[in-house]
Amino acid sequence: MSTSVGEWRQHYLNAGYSVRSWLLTTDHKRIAILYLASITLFFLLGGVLAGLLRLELLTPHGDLVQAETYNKLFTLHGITMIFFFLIPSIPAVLGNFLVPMMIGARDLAFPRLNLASWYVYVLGGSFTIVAAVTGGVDTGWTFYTPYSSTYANTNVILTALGVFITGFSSILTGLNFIVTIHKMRAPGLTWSRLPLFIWAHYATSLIMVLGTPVLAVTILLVALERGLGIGIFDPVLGGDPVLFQHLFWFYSHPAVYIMILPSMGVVSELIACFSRKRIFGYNVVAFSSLMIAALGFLVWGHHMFVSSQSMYAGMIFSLLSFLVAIPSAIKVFNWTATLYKGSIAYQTPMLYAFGFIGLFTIGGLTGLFLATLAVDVHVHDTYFVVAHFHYIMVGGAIMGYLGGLHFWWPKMTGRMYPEGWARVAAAILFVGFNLTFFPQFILGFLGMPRRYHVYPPEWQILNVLSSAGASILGVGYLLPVIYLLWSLRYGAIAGPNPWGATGLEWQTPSPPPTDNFEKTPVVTEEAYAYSLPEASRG
Amino acid sequence: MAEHPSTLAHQFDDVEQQHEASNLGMWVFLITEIMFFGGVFTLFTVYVSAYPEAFAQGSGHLDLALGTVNTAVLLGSSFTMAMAVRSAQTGRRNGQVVYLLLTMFLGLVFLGIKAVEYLHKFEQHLVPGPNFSFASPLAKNVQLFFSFYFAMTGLHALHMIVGVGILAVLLVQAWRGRYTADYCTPVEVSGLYWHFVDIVWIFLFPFLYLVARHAT
Amino acid sequence: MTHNIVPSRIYLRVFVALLLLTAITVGASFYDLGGGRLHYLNAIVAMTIAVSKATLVVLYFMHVRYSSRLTWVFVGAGVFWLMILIVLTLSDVFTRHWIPVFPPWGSTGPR
Amino acid sequence: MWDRFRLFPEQASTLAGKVDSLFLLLVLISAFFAGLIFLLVAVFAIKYRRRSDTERPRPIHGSTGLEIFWTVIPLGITLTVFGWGATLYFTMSRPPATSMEVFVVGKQWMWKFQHPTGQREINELHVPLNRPVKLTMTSEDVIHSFFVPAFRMKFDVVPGRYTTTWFQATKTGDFHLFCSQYCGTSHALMGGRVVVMEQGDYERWLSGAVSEESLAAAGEKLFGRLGCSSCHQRVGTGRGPSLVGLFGNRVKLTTGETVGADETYIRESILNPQAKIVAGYPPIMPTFKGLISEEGLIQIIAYIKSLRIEEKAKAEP
Repeated sequence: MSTSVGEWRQHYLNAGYSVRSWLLTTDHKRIAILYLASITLFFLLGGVLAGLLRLELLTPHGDLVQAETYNKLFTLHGITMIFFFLIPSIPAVLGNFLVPMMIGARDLAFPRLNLASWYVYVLGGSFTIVAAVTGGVDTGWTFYTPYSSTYANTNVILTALGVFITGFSSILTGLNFIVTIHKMRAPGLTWSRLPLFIWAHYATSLIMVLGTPVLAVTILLVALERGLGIGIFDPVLGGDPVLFQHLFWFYSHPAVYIMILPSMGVVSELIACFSRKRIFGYNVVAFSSLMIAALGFLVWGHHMFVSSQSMYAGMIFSLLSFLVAIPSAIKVFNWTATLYKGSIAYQTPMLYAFGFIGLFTIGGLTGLFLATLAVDVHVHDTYFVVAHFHYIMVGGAIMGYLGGLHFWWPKMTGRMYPEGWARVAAAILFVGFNLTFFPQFILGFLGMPRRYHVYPPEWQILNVLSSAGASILGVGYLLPVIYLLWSLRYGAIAGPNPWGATGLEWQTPSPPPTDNFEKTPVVTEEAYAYSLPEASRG
Repeated sequence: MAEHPSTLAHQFDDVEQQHEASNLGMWVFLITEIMFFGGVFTLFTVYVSAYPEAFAQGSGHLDLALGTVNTAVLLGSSFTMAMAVRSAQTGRRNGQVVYLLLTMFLGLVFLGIKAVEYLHKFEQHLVPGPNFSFASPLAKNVQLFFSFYFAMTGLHALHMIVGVGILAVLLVQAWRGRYTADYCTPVEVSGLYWHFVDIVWIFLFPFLYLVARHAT
Repeated sequence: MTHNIVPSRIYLRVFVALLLLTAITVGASFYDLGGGRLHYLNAIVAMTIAVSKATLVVLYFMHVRYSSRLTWVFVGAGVFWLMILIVLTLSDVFTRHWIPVFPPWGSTGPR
Repeated sequence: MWDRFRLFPEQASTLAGKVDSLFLLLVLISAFFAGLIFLLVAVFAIKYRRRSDTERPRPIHGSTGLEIFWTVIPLGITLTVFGWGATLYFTMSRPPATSMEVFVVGKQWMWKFQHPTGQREINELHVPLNRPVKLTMTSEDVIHSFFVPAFRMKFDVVPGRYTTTWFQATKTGDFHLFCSQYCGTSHALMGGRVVVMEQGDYERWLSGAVSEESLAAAGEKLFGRLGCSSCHQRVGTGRGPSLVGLFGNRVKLTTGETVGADETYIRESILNPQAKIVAGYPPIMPTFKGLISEEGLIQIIAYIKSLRIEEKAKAEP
């Protein structure tokens, strides 16, 4: 099965070099690479915008950019990071690459839909980019009515269409994963033997499929209201702008779980591999993914405690929000318990997993503040919220994404990344992240509202700290971009299984052949059978 | 792999797996459609209970006769679609062609009637926007009703147009005799889509045409 | 490959039933089924009929009656999730005016 | 830059201390759990670090007892916090009956205040110390949010409806007022201050501030000018129901339902008269949408409220 270095072997990367062979590919692995390239571009764009925002906030006066510009900057930062980076990040890149390989399939169930999803993504992205360069948009990524539908005079329709279109790429990915996981598992791969990465992606896909259409129709109605004058959320006609918030958050709260669940799946794989142990409480961790997906749909109203939503609904949503904290807590406890009596190695992916646990724990616990009715009244729409969701999305989702990217990089490219540099980058990211976002918790508690480019001078020190952290964070993100590209040419050649990991994806050469496996694997044991001696043979 | 029939895509092991996957795929897609239309239905439910009077007045200006005829036409097209799927499953080419043609025809009749209704609304200044006018103290809320009317029936009509396009492709392939008892997944799956669009109308019809009609 | 071929007459019967239900729902809309406190009775009748029609289409035309458990689960999940959206949204809208903005009705009030 | 630097916001309302206690409890809970997890991860990571590449730890499948333990404990804690938060939220949602009232109109990008005695302010709100203040708020354009960090109080200001919130200041001084719901270009500048004064100072301020006439008086004039009084007569039977004693009471509708007559109801009845028809009266009232401003509405509501008090005064001489 394994091939010695230097001998030519056909694999998915050398199956064709023409542009056409990439742009018309239906190979899930190549589509994953296409997604990787495009989301990285959007991530860099979003990152530059974030840098500008933090630069502006160095001083309390609003001296770098005008109010209009600042509003456009944070709107575009939110839209690119959420819709064009975080939501596709792990599912469309790592998921696309790994879901078929982990279940022993040759491809996803619908390879052409998969390619279509990338084109749809690019189309949606183009709309948004065009909207940005032809005047920008200043509604915030939340598009609250009636500001977005009536009062804003920026490119709302174009951006809304961009988000609407991109939603379909997410739907297609989710649909493909659900069908693939149901129907295309290798012989012997029962549900209770699936890697937790697959469970996490299954749960994520359910959210994508059930939630995204509601956002799509809502954002479409906003565009229609603006463009054609139908007025479903227009208070002038008796419409209720708060209803927009209901429908918006019906998707956009679960969307947080679209971002974090795949990351949790990655972390489960990393912790199992680098402590050489089965995940403690496998069943509970798998089930908790589904619980998060399901309960995640019942809590959206906690974004609306001060929106003039009924007090009684507020209480229901608060209670349900606390319940969704439980499965997340269970996951963290189980990961920690997995480390107990393990054989723990400190390679870069594991450092990211540690980082994930720490930052996600803080992010999750501060989520309790926001679920608590009376406390949320004070910290809602302040920097406390900003800090909280960055801890979840940047500290959680992106840490998991980077950990996974390093872990499977040898599988995807056949090359090892430089370990020393990678550890340095992980450490820089951890420090930079906390310095950027921890002060924002305090700022929020002090009462600094979000989306402000001018603020009272007594808050400058904390803002300066945050901006300083952001510059460290920027370095931390640039490093992997540089050394990963470098490794494509100069990295050490990776064997099929450099980590001694279990899982079907490691039983095929790196990079894998176009059909993934020479012959369909048969699974005879549960996931993470690290105690079996053959597991470490690379 | 022993043999790979030409209708079997490379990622599948056998025809059965491919058939099940396609069917499940379409059902998952239909769930997204449920949620898509469900969002608007949710809004409608809220507003119709907030402004029953205005929505009844708006509803009274819809053409119940045309709406009822259209309902029957669409139900009929669902019936012929079911028959087309059955012809494919039993491998009858002529049956497929005839029933697909009938389905397309009924679909186009539905769209035609819808277009006539739209035209009437346009002439009566019932299209939301600057030209909207309605002689009632509740005109604003009535405009809200017509916003829903056009958004909902418009989205539905868009789905119908897509459906007719799919039917046209199926028709060509059926004509060429591509669908047999062994391979008719595309017909079955498209049938699911067509029936779903029918179901959306089954709910739109009472929501828009019948709501609180007695009150006017 | 095995198909569950449904006899044509079942399709025909379902079609006729759908037409009948349409006629009933149109007819019922002309009658005020209960004024005053029961003003929502007409809506309930219309919705019940619509749900029955949709169920017929799903079970027979869409073959769910003859399909695997998995299909049932997915159809159920779709409807259930829609209910979540509707019920939780209405839980806000319908309870907004429950809380009196001044306590208790008809007593002293603001001075 | 270092002057006025602080890590803890000022407490200046009756609710601030209560919210902060709950906040601190959450901080303690978070610190405990985060600390526990960090400690365990660090200890395990060091103690069980890989010493040889051949080691194969014994697999542990899990423990139902532990799973139940760490499900039930967080559940218990969160339910407690929920209960506490909900109770406090309930208090926040119901202004005390003894509140003095201030009307708030938000618009891009300023706050307009009207006191019942007729004084108007922009971006500055003067209130007396130790007295509950009920805010009745609406917006002329987009959604805003009225946020005073020192009072731990925030509520959205929504076009097309009234929202209410309240506070009772416990400290004199100037406090930041922010708009916390993004509302367009100058969102960050839509703020001002709340000035809390001793009762005596407040009275002096009231008498010094320009006040044409009380809200109710202005409302009464508007009531006549718009022709309302031709149908809604004080005594006897006009074509519309008499409005005396209406506010704060229940109204029977033609549908058989009864609704409470609060600000929102009166507002709706003026702008959308057909929505709720009072039993025994024909639905003939035209809409006043477009004929009356948000501030005018507030004046008329103040007038209708005053009718209520007047009647009480007559009944109990």
